Amino acid sequence: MLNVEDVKKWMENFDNVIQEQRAYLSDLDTPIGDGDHGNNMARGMEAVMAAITDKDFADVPSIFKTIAMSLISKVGGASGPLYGTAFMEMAKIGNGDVKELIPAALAGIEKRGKAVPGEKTMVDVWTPASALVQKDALTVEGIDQAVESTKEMVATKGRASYVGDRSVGHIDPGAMSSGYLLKALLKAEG
Amino acid sequence: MLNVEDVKKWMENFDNVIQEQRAYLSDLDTPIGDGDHGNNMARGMEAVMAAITDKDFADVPSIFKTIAMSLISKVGGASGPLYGTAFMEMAKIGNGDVKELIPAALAGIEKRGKAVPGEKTMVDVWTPASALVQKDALTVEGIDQAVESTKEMVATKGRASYVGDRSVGHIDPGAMSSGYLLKALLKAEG
Amino acid sequence: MKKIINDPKDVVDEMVQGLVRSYPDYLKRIPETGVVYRSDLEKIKGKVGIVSGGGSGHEPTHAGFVGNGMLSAAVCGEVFTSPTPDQIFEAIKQVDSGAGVFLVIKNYSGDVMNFEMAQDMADMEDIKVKSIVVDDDIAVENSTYTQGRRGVAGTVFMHKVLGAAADQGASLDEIEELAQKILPNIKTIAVALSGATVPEVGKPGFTLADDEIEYGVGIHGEPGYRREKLQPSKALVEELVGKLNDEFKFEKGEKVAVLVNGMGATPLMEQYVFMNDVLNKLDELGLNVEFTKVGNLMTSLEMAGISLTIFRVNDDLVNNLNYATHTIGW
Amino acid sequence: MKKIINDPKDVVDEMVQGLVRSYPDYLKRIPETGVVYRSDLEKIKGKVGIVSGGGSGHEPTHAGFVGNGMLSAAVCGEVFTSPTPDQIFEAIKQVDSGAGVFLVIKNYSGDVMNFEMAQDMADMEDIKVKSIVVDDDIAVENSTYTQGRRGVAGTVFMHKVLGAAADQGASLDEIEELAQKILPNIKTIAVALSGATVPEVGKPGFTLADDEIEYGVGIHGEPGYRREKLQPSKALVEELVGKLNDEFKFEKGEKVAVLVNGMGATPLMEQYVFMNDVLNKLDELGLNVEFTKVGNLMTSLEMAGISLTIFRVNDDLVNNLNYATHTIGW
Ligand SMILES: Nc1ncnc2c1ncn2[C@@H]1O[C@H](COP(=O)(O)OP(=O)(O)O)[C@@H](O)[C@H]1O
Ligand SMILES: Nc1ncnc2c1ncn2[C@@H]1O[C@H](COP(=O)(O)OP(=O)(O)O)[C@@H](O)[C@H]1O
Ligand SMILES: [Mg+2]
Ligand SMILES: [Mg+2]
Ligand SMILES: [Mg+2]
Ligand SMILES: [Mg+2]
Repeated sequence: MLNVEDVKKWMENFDNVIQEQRAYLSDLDTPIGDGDHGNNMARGMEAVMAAITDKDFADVPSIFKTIAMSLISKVGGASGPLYGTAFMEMAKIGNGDVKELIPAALAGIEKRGKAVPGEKTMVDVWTPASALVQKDALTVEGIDQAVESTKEMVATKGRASYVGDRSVGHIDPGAMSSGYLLKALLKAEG
Repeated sequence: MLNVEDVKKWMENFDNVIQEQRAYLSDLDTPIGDGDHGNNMARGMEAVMAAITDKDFADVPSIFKTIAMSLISKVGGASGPLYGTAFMEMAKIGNGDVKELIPAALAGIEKRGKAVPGEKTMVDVWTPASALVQKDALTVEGIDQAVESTKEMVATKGRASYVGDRSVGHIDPGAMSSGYLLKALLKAEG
Repeated sequence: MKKIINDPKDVVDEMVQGLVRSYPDYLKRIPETGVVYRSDLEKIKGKVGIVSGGGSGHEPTHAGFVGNGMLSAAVCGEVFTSPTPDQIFEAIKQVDSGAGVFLVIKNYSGDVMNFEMAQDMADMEDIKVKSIVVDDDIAVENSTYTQGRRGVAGTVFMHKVLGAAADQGASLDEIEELAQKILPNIKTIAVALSGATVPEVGKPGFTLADDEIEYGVGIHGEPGYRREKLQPSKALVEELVGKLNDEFKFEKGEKVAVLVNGMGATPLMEQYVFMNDVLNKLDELGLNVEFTKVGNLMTSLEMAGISLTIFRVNDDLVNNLNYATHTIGW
Repeated sequence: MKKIINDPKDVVDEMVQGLVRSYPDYLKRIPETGVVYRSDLEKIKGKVGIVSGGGSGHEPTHAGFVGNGMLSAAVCGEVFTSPTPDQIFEAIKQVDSGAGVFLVIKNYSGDVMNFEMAQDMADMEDIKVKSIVVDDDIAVENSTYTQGRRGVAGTVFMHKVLGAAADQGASLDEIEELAQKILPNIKTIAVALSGATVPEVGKPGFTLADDEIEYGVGIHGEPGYRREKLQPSKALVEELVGKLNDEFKFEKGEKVAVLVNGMGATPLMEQYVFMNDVLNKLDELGLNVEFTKVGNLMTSLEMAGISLTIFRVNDDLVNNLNYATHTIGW
């Protein structure tokens, strides 16, 4: 059961990795996208941190809503609406139970992006994560494996779909950042 | 005393060198100009050859006039009006006496370009050439020396003036092509 | 990276600022946003507003097409990054005067999702909004299982035709119908001679050898369908018109409009030479070219290259293309 | 050399052909020449014709400024090479309708001599011709012993002001007087990020290191006054506005028009960022900026870089700058 402090820690952890891996995420986005995923996420997380640090929140839904709005209004591109919708759907759950939160986030991403598993997007991380979390089996290894699995897929959604077969051999940047987000959650849960 | 055939031979000789040295003339024009002198002269001489080859001319002035018009209408840039005016003024002499022709050409170039000796232009070749020809002393060596003398001058006319002191150390391209023209004349005279 | 900028982070903000300060008679900015709208907005009272936008780096698209007879507002995102829904929503609110707002969206997942979210926001405030997703780039295979084709330079024709219709009083439904009608008749294909560098990225999205070109690239450095040695203009035209004709399957006597678009670093000289070859080829195909436009309209930062758009038209559409326009970019 | 062309020898001919075929409503060509004139020449019957021209490679200059309120005809020479007197003379004859013709010449020995010869030809046929030699580039020391300063982007302001005056019926003498009056009040300075390649030459006129810029270059790759490491836009503005102010010695409250001109390969994005910094700097100097223009107007093939023109104006001149114009390039 996450509380407001846990969510703050989660975001802090995530922000740290994003700022650290900013160039790497953009590099992942270069051969199969437009090279901006690291910048997009860094810009968004800066806004998130500005909006939540030293601020009081009544409950988990209200901090999720603030995070969602920051991402929606600062990231742009494909990842902005996807992550924004994910947090917006998590806010709607009304509590901090990750067994409900992760499936809600996944549903939001699916609704917004209309991708299904196997299309080499962040959905390929959220789908197994959502299954694992039900069995209390979400681990760093499980997440890494899901991220890694995108490497051999052919992209059919997002910018990476334009390179077609040539997308094979490259990890999807949004899958990587989603992996970071889920690992940041594990770390926040302790 | 040049006749029409001599003038044709003169132009043939000149055209040969120009086509051969086209790239070199443009190279001379690159550090201190705009790199087109070889192209300009090659384009002009192609037109001259097309206009005089296998054509009959009543006298020396009429072939000079045709040469002048070809150069004026095909070369453009600075060298077009200068060479064009030189041949136009030679046409006005009314005969083929080089002792009158060369000073007339020089006068035309001076009138058109308003340069005086020492400004690192073709005038620095035509001026000594005009003096030498009076003494029947125009030689390849004399011409080469005049061309070479432009190397140490600071340009104050034409595009080369924009590089100022940095023009020192480079031979003036128009001086070089004028040298070719005068040497082509010597060769035509036998 | 060799660019005339200050901090790469500020480039869009400073660009929009420079733009509206240079053309106060044409453009106003909603403070603290990337939204730019017509200074003379009162002139479209009661008419449908046309809004477009997308990532920056394609200038004069989109802000340069804001003005009488084209767009009512444009939303400038970060470089090559879709603008956010809240900003798009601001633009919608700014230009709606009751008749509704029509959105022209280029087909990229980011743009589609952000504009969709903005449309949801407008729905909640009872502003009538409709939209079209432009997908004119034939370099990409079209398939219902993928993202589909990208929106590129042909989008400018969409702006022009819809802007003219809106100015002449067309209703939101009529504009939607018109947009859907012309969409399949606008097709584009590009060739790149060099890549482009996003300021915040600092290195080019792709690189080509000194004698290499790439057919079919997108406007954000998306890879194309083939690399080969540099060809003369006439050979490029054979390839590009050939590809377009494979799609259109033109018959003699059909009417078309043609846009030759410079990608950013390609001089107008080359664009005119290329257009000359295009017109020769279209003559050969027996087409009637009714409208022609050449210039840097949908650029990709400092990419060198060209795109060719053909638009199958009728006389009404030609009138729309020739409709009087007051913008800085058309 | 990576260019979209066919045979380098044909590049100007094919460019002019592509241009007039793209814009038949604006432009006509005198067959077999580089002369392009207004399609609607009958509209200037009885008015002074304005003719400009020079080497090609500066597009949209000069042909792009042919049309109502600017030039009556333009003469396109070979790339970076003055056109020939016979072609200039053809242009003069084409646009003269009795009121005479005014020539706008950029100060290069070639241009000056060829236009002068054309003027002599016109004199012999009793066509009244007057002219101005534009020398706005302050990078070059001005001295009566040298060629003097080059004519660069400020020439476009000359076209605009004189074109507006001619359209309003000014006489040849009045236009000459106006030209001489504004000439000393138009000044330009440039900075290059890369060189340009003349098609027939095949290699760049100069090269700069990846992190190097050159202040004061001309529009044909003429060298400038200093090379240094790439600077942020704000620092470029300090240098260039500083140089211009050294010449103008502005006092607070003076009125100016400003042109930020892209040299060919520099995206509009950078030009707007630069303009934003220019306007900040001019505000600091207390100047009143009455007119602003940004874009690729006087290019140098695919050179990357920018030039900044400041024009000291009064209200009448601002009216001329805002005068309605119908050209493809303004
Ligand atoms: N339709 C979609 N559904 C799910 N994820 C998507 C979709 N489109 C893109 N993505 C994700 O977004 C990531 C790219 O994000 P980003 O680079 O920030 O945006 P953009 O593609 O607009 O530049 C991809 O790696 C992918 O994981
Ligand atoms: N005012 C002048 N008087 C005499 N010669 C000149 C003058 N200006 C230029 N020249 C000559 O012209 C040459 C350059 O010719 P060219 O390169 O064909 O023309 P452009 O300078 O227009 O490119 C110079 O090398 C110089 O000899
Ligand atoms: Mg991306
Ligand atoms: Mg030269
Ligand atoms: Mg992006
Ligand atoms: Mg030249």
